[in-house]
Amino acid sequence: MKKGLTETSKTGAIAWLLQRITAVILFVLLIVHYIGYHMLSKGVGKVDGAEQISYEKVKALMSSPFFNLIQFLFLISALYHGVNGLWTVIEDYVSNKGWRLFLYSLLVVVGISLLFVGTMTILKVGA
Amino acid sequence: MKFNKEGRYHKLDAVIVGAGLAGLRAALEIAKTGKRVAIVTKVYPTRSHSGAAQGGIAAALGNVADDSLEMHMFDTIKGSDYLGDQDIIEFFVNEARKTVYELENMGVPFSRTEDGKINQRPFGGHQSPRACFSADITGHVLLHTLYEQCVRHKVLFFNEFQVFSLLIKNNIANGVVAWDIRHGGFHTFHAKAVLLATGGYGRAFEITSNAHANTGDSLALILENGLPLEDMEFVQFHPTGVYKHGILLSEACRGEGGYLTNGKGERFMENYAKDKMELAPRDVVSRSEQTEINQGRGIDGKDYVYLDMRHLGSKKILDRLPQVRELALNYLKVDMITDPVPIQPTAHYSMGGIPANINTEVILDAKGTVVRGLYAAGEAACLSLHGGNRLGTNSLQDAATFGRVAGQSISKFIAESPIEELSQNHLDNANGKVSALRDGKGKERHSEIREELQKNMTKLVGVFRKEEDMLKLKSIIKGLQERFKDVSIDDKGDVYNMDLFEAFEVGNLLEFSEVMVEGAIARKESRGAHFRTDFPKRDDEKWMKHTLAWKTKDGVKLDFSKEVVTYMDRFPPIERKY
Amino acid sequence: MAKEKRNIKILRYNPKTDKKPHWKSYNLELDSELTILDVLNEIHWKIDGSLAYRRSCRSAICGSCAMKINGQNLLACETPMHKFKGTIKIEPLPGFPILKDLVVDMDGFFKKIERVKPYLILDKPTPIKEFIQTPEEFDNIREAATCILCGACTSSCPSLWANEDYLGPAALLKSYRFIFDTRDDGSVDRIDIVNDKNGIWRCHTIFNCMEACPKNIKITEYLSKLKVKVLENTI
Amino acid sequence: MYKKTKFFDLNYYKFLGSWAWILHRLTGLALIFYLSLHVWVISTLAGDNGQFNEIMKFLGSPLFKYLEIGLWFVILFHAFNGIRVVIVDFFKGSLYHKSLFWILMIIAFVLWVWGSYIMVTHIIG
Ligand SMILES: Cc1cc2nc3c(=O)[nH]c(=O)nc-3n(C[C@H](O)[C@H](O)[C@H](O)COP(=O)(O)OP(=O)(O)OC[C@H]3O[C@@H](n4cnc5c(N)ncnc54)[C@H](O)[C@@H]3O)c2cc1C
Ligand code: HEM
Ligand code: SF4
Ligand code: F3S
Ligand code: FES
Repeated sequence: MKKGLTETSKTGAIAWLLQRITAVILFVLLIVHYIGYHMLSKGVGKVDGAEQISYEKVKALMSSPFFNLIQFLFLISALYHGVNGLWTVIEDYVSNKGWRLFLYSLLVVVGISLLFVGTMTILKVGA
Repeated sequence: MKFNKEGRYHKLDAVIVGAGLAGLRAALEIAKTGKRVAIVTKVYPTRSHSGAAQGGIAAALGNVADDSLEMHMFDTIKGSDYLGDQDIIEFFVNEARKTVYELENMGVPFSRTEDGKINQRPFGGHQSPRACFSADITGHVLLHTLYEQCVRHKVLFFNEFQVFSLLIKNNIANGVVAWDIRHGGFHTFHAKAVLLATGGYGRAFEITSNAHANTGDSLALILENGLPLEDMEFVQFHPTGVYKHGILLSEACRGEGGYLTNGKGERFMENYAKDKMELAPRDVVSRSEQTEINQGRGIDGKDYVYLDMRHLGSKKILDRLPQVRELALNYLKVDMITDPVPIQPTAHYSMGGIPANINTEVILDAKGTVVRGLYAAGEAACLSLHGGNRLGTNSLQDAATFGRVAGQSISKFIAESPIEELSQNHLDNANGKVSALRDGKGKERHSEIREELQKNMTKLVGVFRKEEDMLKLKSIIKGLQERFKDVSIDDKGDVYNMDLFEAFEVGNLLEFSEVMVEGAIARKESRGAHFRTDFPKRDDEKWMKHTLAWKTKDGVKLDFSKEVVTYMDRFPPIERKY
Repeated sequence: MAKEKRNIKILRYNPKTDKKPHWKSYNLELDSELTILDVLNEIHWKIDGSLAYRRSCRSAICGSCAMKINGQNLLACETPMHKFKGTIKIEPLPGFPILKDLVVDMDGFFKKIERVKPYLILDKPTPIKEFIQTPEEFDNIREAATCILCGACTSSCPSLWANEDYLGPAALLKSYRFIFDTRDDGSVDRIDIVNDKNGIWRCHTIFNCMEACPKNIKITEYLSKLKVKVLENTI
Repeated sequence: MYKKTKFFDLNYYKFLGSWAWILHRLTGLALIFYLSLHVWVISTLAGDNGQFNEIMKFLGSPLFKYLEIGLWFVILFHAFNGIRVVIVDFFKGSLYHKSLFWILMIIAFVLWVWGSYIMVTHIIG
C-alpha cells in the first residue's frame, strides 16, 4: 500500500497557518489601502485639471520609509496569499502528476517575478 | 445469466457467521492467538443490529450505588421466571465485570461519573443501577469498538456475504457456504470450527423492533441439519413500539414519567400494577396494553394506546429525550410535547435459539452431546441464560461475554483438532436453494408470503396465546410453506440481488416460526414472556424444563427432558411479582 | 391514515444491461406517514423485485440507507415522505461508484476509515479496572463517537468530488475521535497520517458534511479542532 | 460500476456553506489576477511620470471606475468571508457560521454601498 494516500507533503500545516496570518494582515491593509487610494482620492492630485491619482502625490507618499515598509509587507503578504491560494486550487483539481508539476513551476516563476517587479518599484520610487 | 457454480474457496482455522457483538468478540479472541479467522456477515459489521441497543450493558460494578454479584444473579434468575440455568447465570455474572472493564480498555467511550469511572443507570428488573452506558448509544459504541479492534488484529472480513448452508460431516462442522451479495457467486469457507452468531430473529413478527436483517438464517440451517432449537416459544414484547412501525421508543420515556392511556383517556396501568404503574416490567406492561386493545379500549377502538408525555413539559422532553421526540416526529408526525404518541407492543428479543453449553458448544440432545466444531453465541444462541424472560441490558453482556468464551473454546479446539475434509458435493445444497428461487416457474411473491406470516404471528402467537389461535396458525404456516415452493423472483442477476436474499430469508422465517408455534402449543403454562390465556399460571411442578425441538419429515418433534439447573437452597423459586 | 398519490423517480442502474443510469418513474398511491424507505420497500416488494438498495435497522442507527433524496443526502429510513411536496427523486450517494440502482461501492470509503488507525492504541499497561476519564473528557469525543459510518458526509463534500483520494470528513472525524481520546497513545502516528495533502488540508470548511450528517454531528467544528492540533504538533 | 459526479454536483448546491466557498474561491482567483495587473501598473511608476499618468488616465475612465466598483465587491466578499473562515477555524465559528456569514455580509454590503457612492460621485463630479 502506498504511504499516506499519495506522496505526502508535510508542509500543509504551515501553509495553512500562513494563509490565515496573511489573510488577517491583508484584511487590515487592503481595506486601508483601498479606502485611502481609491476612494478618498479626492484632492490626491490633479492631472490636466481632472481629479486623479497623480504621480507626484503617490511618489510623495511613497518616500516615507514607514509607508514603504507597509507597502512591502502588503506586497509579500498578498503574493504569498495569492500564490498559496492558487497552489491549493491546483492541488484540489489537478491529479495528473506532470500537469501538477508544470503548474506549480509556472506559479512559482510568476510569483517570484511579481515579487521582483514589485520590490523594485518600491525601492526605486521610494528612493 | 449464469450463476457461478464453482464458487471460491477459503481455508481457515475458524469461520464466524455474524459480525454483531458476539461474532466480533469471538473473532478478536481467536485473532489474538494468531490463527486465521474470518467473519462472514450479510451486512457490513457496523450495521449489525447490536448497534441499535441504547440502554446499556449490565455489570455489578457498583460505581454509583452498592451492588453485588449475588444481587445481579438473583435479579437475572427472577427475571427469567426461574427458567434460566443457574450455573450459567452464576458464571455470567462473575464474568460480566471483567467483560466491561476489558471493553473499556479496548476503547469503548462510556459515559462517566464525576470521579471518572464508568457511569451506570437503573434499568427495569435490576435492583441496583447496573447498566453501564454511553449516552443513548451504548450498543453502537460497543459494536464499533469491537469492530475496530478486529480490524487492528487483522481478522478477515467477508462483508455482504450471506451464509446459505452449514457444512457438517461425520457430526463435525467443517465450514459454511456463502453467497457474495455484491458480485454474485458462492464462496466456500472451509474451517476447523464454525461459530453461529447471527443475532435475533424478530422479523417473524409484523410489529418488531428488530432490523430487516434479523431473520434467523442460522436457526433454519440448524434445523435443516437435523439439529434442535431450544425454548423457541419465549419471545419478549416491548411495550413502547412506535405504532405500525414497531421501532423502539426507549424505556426512558416511562422512566422519565410518561403515562400510558387508553381510548377512554384513563391511565389503565392502575388496573394492572397499582404500585409500579407504567414502570412495571416489560411483559406485564405489554400484556396490560394488549388487554386494553383486545377489550376495545384502544384509541378509537383501534390496536394502539397512547404514550402521553405532555405533562412533562417541553423543557424536560427536549432536555432528556430529544432523540425520542425526533423519532415520533419523523415516523408519526406527532410531537410528544403537544400530543400523545400512538404505541403498541413490539416483538423485541428472542430468548430461545440454538442450544449451547457453557462453553458455547452446540448440543444436539437433552443429554448435552456436542456437535464437534460447532459453536453458537449471542441472541441466536440459547444458553438458557435468560430463561423465560430476559432482563434489559443483560443481552449485550451475554453477547460480549459468551462471544469471548466462544473465542476461547474455539482457540482451544482448533489447536488440537485436524480439519475435516469437505465432501465432494458440499456446494449442492446452496446451489439448489438458489436455482429453486431463480429458476422457479411459480407465481408466488416471497414478500406476500412473508407479510402473511408476520401478520398472523403477531396476531396469533403474540403477547397473548391460546390453543385454538395457535392451531390455526400452525395450519396457516403449513400452507405458506407449500406456497413458498412456488416462489420465483423478479431479479435474475448476480449483482446485489436483493430479491434473492430476501426470498431465502422468508424461507428461513417459515422454518423456525413453525417450531416457535409448536413449542408454544406444547408449553401449557404461563412463564415469563410466554403467556397462555388458557393456562395463566406458572407450573413449576411440570414445566421447570427446557423445550428442545427438531424438524423431521413428519413435522416438529419436541423433547422436554432437559431440566432447568437450579440452586434450590440459594434461589428457591418464588412468584415473580414487582 | 390518508392515502395520497405520489410520483416517485428513482435513478436505476443495472451494470449488466445499462451503460448509464436512467430515471424511472413510479406513480403510487401511498399512506402519507410512510418513510422513504417504506416507499422503496413498497416498490421493491410489490412492483419490481429487482430494485436494489441497502437497509437494515430502519431506525437511523445502522447507517445502511444513506442516499440522495431530492438533491440532498439523507437516511431513507428516518426521512418521512411528508417532508417533501410533489415528486420525490431518489438517487444513490453522489461521489461514490454505483454498483446497482441505489447501492454504491463503499469499499473506498471504509479503506479510508481504516487508514487513520481507527482503534485505541496503548503504550501504558491497562489498569485493573477502567481507565479514569472525566465527564468533560468524555464529552470531547461523545458526539464524534456517534458516527454511524453512513457516508452521507463524505459523499456530499465538493472536495471529494474533485479528488477521490481525499480522506473525507468521516475518516477525519474518526481520527479526531481517537486523537482526542485521553486514553490513546497512538496519536502521533495518526496525526502524521491526516497531516497529508489528501488529508485534513483538503477540507475547505464547506459545511456540506455538517448539513448532511443524520446524527447532527458538528463535523466541521471537530475538523477545525483537528487542524489546530495537527498544527501544534507540526510547530 | 458507474462513476457519477466529477468536480461539481450542481444539483447539490443548495447550502449556504458551499455557495460561500465557491464564491470565495472565484473571488480569490479574480483577486490574484487583479493583483498581478496591479503590480505591473505600479511598476510603471519606476518609469517616467508621463507613462504613469497616461495609464492612470486610461484607468480613470468611467468604464474602469465601474469595473472598480465591481472589484470593490469582490474584495469585500473575499475579505469578509475570509474572516469568517478564520473565525470558523480558530474561534468555534462552525457553530454559528450561517449567522456569522450574514452579519459579515451586511457589514460588507454597507461598505460596498458607501464606497460605490464615493466612486460614482468621483465619476460624475
Ligand atoms: C432496538 C433494540 C434495543 C436493544 N437494547 C438493548 C439494551 O439496551 N441492552 C441490551 O443488553 N440489549 C439490548 N437489545 C438486545 C441486544 O441488542 C441484542 O440481543 C444483541 O445485540 C445481539 O447481538 P448479536 O451479536 O447476537 O447479534 P447481531 O448484532 O444482531 O448481529 C447479527 C450478525 O449476524 C449476521 N448474519 C445474520 N444472518 C446471516 C447470514 N445468513 N449470513 C451471514 N451473516 C449473517 C448479521 O450480518 C450480523 O452481523 C436491544 C435490541 C433491540 C432490537
Ligand atoms: C482582504 C483580505 C483577505 C482575506 C481576509 C483573505 C482570506 C482568505 C482565506 C482565509 C483563504 C483560505 C480559504 C480556505 O482555505 O478555504 C483565502 C484563500 C485565497 N485567497 Fe484570500 N484573503 C484576502 C485577500 C486576498 C487577496 C488580495 C488575494 C489575491 C492575491 C487572495 C487570493 C486568494 C486565493 C487565490 C485563495 C485560494 C482560494 C481557495 O482555496 O478557495 N486573497 N483567502
Ligand atoms: S459523520 Fe455523520 S454523515 Fe458522516 S458518516 Fe458519520 S454519521 Fe454519517
Ligand atoms: S464538506 Fe468537505 S470541505 Fe470540509 S467542512 Fe465538510 S469536509
Ligand atoms: S436502515 Fe439503518 S440507518 Fe436507515
